[in-house]
Amino acid sequence: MLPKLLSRWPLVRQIQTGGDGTGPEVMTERTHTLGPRTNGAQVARSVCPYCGVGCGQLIFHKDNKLVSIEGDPESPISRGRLCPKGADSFELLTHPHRELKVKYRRPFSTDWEDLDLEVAMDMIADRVWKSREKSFVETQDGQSLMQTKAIGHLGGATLDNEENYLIKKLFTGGLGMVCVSNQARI
Amino acid sequence: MAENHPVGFQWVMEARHKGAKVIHVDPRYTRTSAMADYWLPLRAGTDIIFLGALINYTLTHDRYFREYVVHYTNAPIILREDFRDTEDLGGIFSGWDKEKQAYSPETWLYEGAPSADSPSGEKAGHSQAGGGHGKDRGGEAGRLYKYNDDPTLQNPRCVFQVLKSHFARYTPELVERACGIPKEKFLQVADVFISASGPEKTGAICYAVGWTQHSKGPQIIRAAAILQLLLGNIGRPGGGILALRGHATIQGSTDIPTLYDILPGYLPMPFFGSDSQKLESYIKKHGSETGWWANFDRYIISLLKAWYGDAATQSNDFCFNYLPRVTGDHSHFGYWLDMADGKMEGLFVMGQNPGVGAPNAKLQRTALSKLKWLVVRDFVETETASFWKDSPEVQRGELNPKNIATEIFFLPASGHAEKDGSYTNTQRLVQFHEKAVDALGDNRSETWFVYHLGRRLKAKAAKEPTPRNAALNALTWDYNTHGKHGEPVVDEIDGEINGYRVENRTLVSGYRDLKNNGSTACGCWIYSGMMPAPDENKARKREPHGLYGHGWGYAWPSDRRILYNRASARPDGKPWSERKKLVWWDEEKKEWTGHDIPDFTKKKPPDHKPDKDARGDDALAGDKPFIMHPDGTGWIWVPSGLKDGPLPTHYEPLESISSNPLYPEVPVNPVAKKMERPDNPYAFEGGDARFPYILSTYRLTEHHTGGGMTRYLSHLAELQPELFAEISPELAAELDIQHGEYITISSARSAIEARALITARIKPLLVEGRNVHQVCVPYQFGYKGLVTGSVPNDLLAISEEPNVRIMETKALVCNVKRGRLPQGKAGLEVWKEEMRRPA
Amino acid sequence: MSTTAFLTDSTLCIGCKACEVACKEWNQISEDGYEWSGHSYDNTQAVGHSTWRHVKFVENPVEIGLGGNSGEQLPAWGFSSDVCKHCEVAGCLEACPTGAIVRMEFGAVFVQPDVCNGCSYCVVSCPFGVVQKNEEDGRAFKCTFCSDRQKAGLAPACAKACPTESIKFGNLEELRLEAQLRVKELEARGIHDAVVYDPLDTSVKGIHALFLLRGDPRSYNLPPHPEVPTTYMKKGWTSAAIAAGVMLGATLLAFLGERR
Amino acid sequence: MSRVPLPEVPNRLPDVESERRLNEIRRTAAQSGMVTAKGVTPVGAPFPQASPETGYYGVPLLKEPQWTKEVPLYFFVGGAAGAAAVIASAAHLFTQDDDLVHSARWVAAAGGILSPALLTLDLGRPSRFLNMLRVFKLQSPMSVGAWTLTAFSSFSAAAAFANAIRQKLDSTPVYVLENIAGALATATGLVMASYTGVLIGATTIPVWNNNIETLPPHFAASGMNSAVSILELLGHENSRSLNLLGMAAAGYESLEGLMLETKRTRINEPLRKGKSGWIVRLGGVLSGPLPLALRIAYAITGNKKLRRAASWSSIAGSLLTRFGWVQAGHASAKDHRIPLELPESVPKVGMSSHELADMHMKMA
Repeated sequence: MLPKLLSRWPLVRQIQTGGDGTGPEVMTERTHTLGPRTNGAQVARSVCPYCGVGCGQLIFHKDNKLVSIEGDPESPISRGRLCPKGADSFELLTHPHRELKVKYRRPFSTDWEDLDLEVAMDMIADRVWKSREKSFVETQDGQSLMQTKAIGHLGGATLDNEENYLIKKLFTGGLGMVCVSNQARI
Repeated sequence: MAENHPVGFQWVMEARHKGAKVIHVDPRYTRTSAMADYWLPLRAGTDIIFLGALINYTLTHDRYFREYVVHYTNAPIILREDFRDTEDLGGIFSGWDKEKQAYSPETWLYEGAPSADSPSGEKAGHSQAGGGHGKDRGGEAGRLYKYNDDPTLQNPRCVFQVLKSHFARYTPELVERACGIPKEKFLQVADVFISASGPEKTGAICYAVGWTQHSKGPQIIRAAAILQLLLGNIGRPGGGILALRGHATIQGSTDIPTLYDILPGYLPMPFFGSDSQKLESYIKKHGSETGWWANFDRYIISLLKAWYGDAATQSNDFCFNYLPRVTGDHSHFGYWLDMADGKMEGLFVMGQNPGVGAPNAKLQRTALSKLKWLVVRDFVETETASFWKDSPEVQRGELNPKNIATEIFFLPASGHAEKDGSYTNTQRLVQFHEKAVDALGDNRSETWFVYHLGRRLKAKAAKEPTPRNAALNALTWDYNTHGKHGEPVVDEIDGEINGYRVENRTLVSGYRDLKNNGSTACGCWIYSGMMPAPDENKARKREPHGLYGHGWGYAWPSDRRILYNRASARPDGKPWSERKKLVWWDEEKKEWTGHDIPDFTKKKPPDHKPDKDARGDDALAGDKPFIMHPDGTGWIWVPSGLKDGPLPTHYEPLESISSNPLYPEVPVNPVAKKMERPDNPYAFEGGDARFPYILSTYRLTEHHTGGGMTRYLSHLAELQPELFAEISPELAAELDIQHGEYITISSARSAIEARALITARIKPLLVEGRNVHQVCVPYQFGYKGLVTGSVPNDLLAISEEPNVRIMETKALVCNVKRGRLPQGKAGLEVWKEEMRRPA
Repeated sequence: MSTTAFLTDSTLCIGCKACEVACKEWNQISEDGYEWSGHSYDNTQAVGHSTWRHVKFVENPVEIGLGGNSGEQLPAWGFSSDVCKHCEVAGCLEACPTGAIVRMEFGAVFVQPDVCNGCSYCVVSCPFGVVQKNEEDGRAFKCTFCSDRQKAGLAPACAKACPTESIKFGNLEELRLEAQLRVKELEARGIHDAVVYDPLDTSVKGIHALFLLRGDPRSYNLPPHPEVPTTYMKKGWTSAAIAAGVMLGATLLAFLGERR
Repeated sequence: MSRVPLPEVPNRLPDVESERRLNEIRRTAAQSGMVTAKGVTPVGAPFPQASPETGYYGVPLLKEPQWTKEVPLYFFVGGAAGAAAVIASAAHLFTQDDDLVHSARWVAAAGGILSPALLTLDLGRPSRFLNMLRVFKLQSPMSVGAWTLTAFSSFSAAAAFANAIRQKLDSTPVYVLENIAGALATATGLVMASYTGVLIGATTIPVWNNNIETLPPHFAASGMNSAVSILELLGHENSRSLNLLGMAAAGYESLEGLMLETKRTRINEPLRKGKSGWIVRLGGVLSGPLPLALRIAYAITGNKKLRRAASWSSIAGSLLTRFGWVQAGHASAKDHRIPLELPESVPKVGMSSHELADMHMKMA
């Protein structure tokens, strides 16, 4: 018992090994078994969401939680490297200022209030429907117009291709919205 | 490039290591300059003079790649006799309609190319309503496959000779006078760049999108394209012009656009007018008889089938009339000004922050208060979402929440690790990002949002089967959902984008499979082939091999990594050189082969000569690599499609400290739109004494666009924690400004404050015999986030370049003085005081 | 396991700070405060307990026509990413009284956070001003050389992220050689002001984070003659022994005089 | 609002005269990297510099010591306690002054208990002090010190304890125990009094390591000075030996002070200039010439007030000395010019971030 206890005292190990107090004799269990926290994590292949270079990212996750985001060494574009923004992607997704709840601002109100997501979706659909009904023009000078100019859309160029596809399809192809624009100009 | 695309810059570093020379031209000495062999500062907005001088140097010193130019470009083609150059008309091309303030492109056509007839009289690509996207269909204004040429390049009316005379005045002396670059420095660099040409060598031009943000932006890029064509640097390895785009899928956002004037795959939206009433006339107007765009009908009909499903039949023009018609400028700025005038009711803003990131941000924010409702979807509560609460306008009493009727919904959005989806990078490479974890709280993807919104709206439409709801009722919207939140299955959307056979819903293997009879459906023809089988989404592929990374993602079209790569081989099909071989004709197999997928019909031999009445791709000869153009050539001259001229010409920025050194009578691009109005005023042209300095904005490595994705992140915010303005020691001395103190910068729109970062990296330039100072401000700050600052975009004006309606952000004018900008109303007074000074 | 090292090549550094951020992300270190320094683009100032990689920005005279890769003058804007040097003879390692600081099998000087007691003796023992105590936490922190990653055979986060391979990670002796070759290569390209910073001739006996710079390392806050404080110890203990002896003698003498 | 282009250069733009001036400024700027034209403030350049002349924007290379106030206090307490242990043994050996022995043992023991407490306060919690005993590192003065302190605390406590028992029960074993413990406390006490000089000397702080040879005797003398004074104030004002020892210590401190005043090196600047300079100087006067003079005066006149004044002065001086040296360490760490071996003086260039911050405070 006592020898065992004593052997946990680095000083004893130091005397036994003759070490100078900077080597394995003074390392703790934690240090001996140190390893990256990505050990045992699952990996998703991803792409950096910042600029247009399209660097490969590996997203390490465990139990539905993000663990770390790193460059993907296999990417022929980025070869595993990331810029400061790309390197900060983990913080982008996990920082405390990220909003997680719907916020609603009533007309003339001075503050936000909470709103249920499904209720918000219904309300937005109602607003779209009403504005469209009011403003939709089917024909002009006897020619087909099928257009509403009362509703606009401005999209960021970080939305996925599939997202853009649905936006264009629904807004332009379905609703007849023409005021549809994007950061992408050229 | 090192500043904003550090990881992309590794390839420049590698090229430098292998002996390439890196030239950096920028008003500021940036992190890129620090890596370059040569750095040339220039007066912001004089890019065309610089490039024009390079073109002139190439031509006058016979340094162009003659064989390439003669065979692959339209340099030998002879122009019409009635064409007049800016050099003849003092700054405008022939065809100028003073009343309409627009050009008729008729005289720009090739000699012998009949003008396309159009019932509306409007030339496609020159529509006033059009935003100019997808112009490389090209040539709709005329039948450009008919032309006369002179392979000796001697004919005085051939493109080559016209080009030569057009740029003859773009001399090193002019560069020195107007750009502020000493003549000998220019000549030194010109020689280095122009040497990167010929069979053994190539040179590339990389630009960030700021280059396009000028009142003649696309013409700047055109000038670069002309230079590269002259040097034989297009379609060849190590050549080309690379746009370094600023967003993860800004390329994808024009391919599958959320833009008002195009449909997916660069198909134009129907513009209101007689030739867009019927599908047939629309196809005739926008299609082309020769070249790849002869397939235009297949693509639009397949798109209509993808959207309107069974409702789209031959007999109803495939529901062509369900598509809304474009009646004017519905671009961001176009409709935003309508919004400011109270003409709009609702707005969706998804993942963009115009309250900081767009020019005249003050107007951008204020206009939002005129809306009935606003939906903002983002990671954080952006300045756009909170304009009514804590914007400078609220602080200055210009807006009062109690008077703002706008109903606002802020919906938190999912991040890239929380959803499946694909981005298209700046090289057209589509890459899939897999979902790693479920989104937290109310966070949802845009696919979720749009799909479920669409479901609700379709339910409403189903109850009211009126004509106006026909499109909504017909819209195919049967995506399966999965997961905790009921997210639509993204691979199903990709399948629709890829295209399928209608009868059995089997996926097509590429756009060559698409038909014009309604038997195929395809959401975006250029992406067709990305998902040839349900379990084979090539955007997901991660098995790179070869020099060009094939097997990693999917580069549209057809996984070609270098466009127009037929030009990498000589006219006879052999590589220009062993060193620069990419794609070549295999004599034994009788097909094109190489390191990349040939951007050319595989079995079309190099000596193919088209029949007289051949149409489509067959009509292009075997030595015409630029297959998207009806004449198959690289366009040094743009006969159709640009609204401000067939050749680039120098005009001063809309706000400039100087008059146009070339054309005193035409100071600025005559076709550019200033959108001048009381809330978007300008300084006087030709030098406004109130605003004696050039203002240029830029991005920092440490921040991303408007800052919504960086100013809230501690590890990035600490790296650039405050707004600053870079000024030269000379300007600081002149204005008695101390390093680090606050200065007030004002323009005709607004005033902001910033810390003075005095640095020798900003050099006053000697322009027209006087010192010109440039004030450079990163535009990425706002009033929300961990680090805040004035909104530099408040200083900028909304303006529209004529072709793509892009704004001018890199060259404006401003004033600078010591001291802070007072908070609240007093700040407004300071700006008004600045404006009252004698001009 | 062989001794690993960094070679931070300033001539390849674009000052993007990816290393700084990648380090903070991997090691989950807090920010440094949001102070704008006005020292070019450097707002984090120095390595410390919450910054383990730090990019320095040095501005030199600018001339139109000359980019930073020109050999004609010092680059108008030089960048260098600083980090713990993991000295061959490390002051902090010697000084640590608790055995919290250890030498890992691959040569890294590692502060065991579960042992460190915050005595901050290492702080005044580092000739490069690297290690620092986090006053809130009460323990000393510095670059771990990503020991957790290295144990699993992974490269440190900064070296992995570096877009331009300015931060090279590898075997110490190989990198020493590579640094010399790189200087020769730069010479051949007309750049004659490149130097390798590796104080082999001082008591530090060389470092495991080599730097290749252009110009005088002092511009980048690198000391010309860093010394390990243990070098002063011999003098100190000798003098202490004499002092103790004199003190003992004097006391005895004083009381001896009082003896009755 | 547009109008015809102006035919001439608008007058707000620089005229010929200012052109000339600007070109002049530009030339100077190019040559020296700084602008010195008239009207340019602050003196020197408009922006901070990183160069072989200025270092890296004046950002200190070394980190400042991060010890709390308890550490210099410990230097004082430990030094005094160590010296007291020496006095106890000497007095025990050579005199019959049991009271003095008793007091000295207790002063040593009290110091031996107070010292780890002070260090614990600096570290935050007791377990952190125990970590010091995980290893023994000869190459670390702090480790040597920690072990010495532990030993000293035990021995001095044992000696005091034995001494206390002996007062009640004078038995041989107790006597032997006190003597052995006392001897060991003396041995470790000698180290206690002098090792702190090595502790701060064997660091990278220039003003410390540059004085490593004189610091141990300086601190030992200072410890003796305060131990003597404490004992005197505890009532042992008749001991001639103590006064002699006090005179010797004060004498040495006077010499030390003289040496510091005359060795006017750049590295030693913090010992003469600024806050630390004042503390060191005051400490020097209070522990050197002043008590020396008072003690001599006492020896001549026999006026106990003088001796008491000398005691107080020595204690204050000894305390200030420790604080002064630590403070000097801070100032020395901030001086980037020494470790970078920069030229002694250059024109002030730009503003430090401190000055910038001040300016903005004023402007805000």
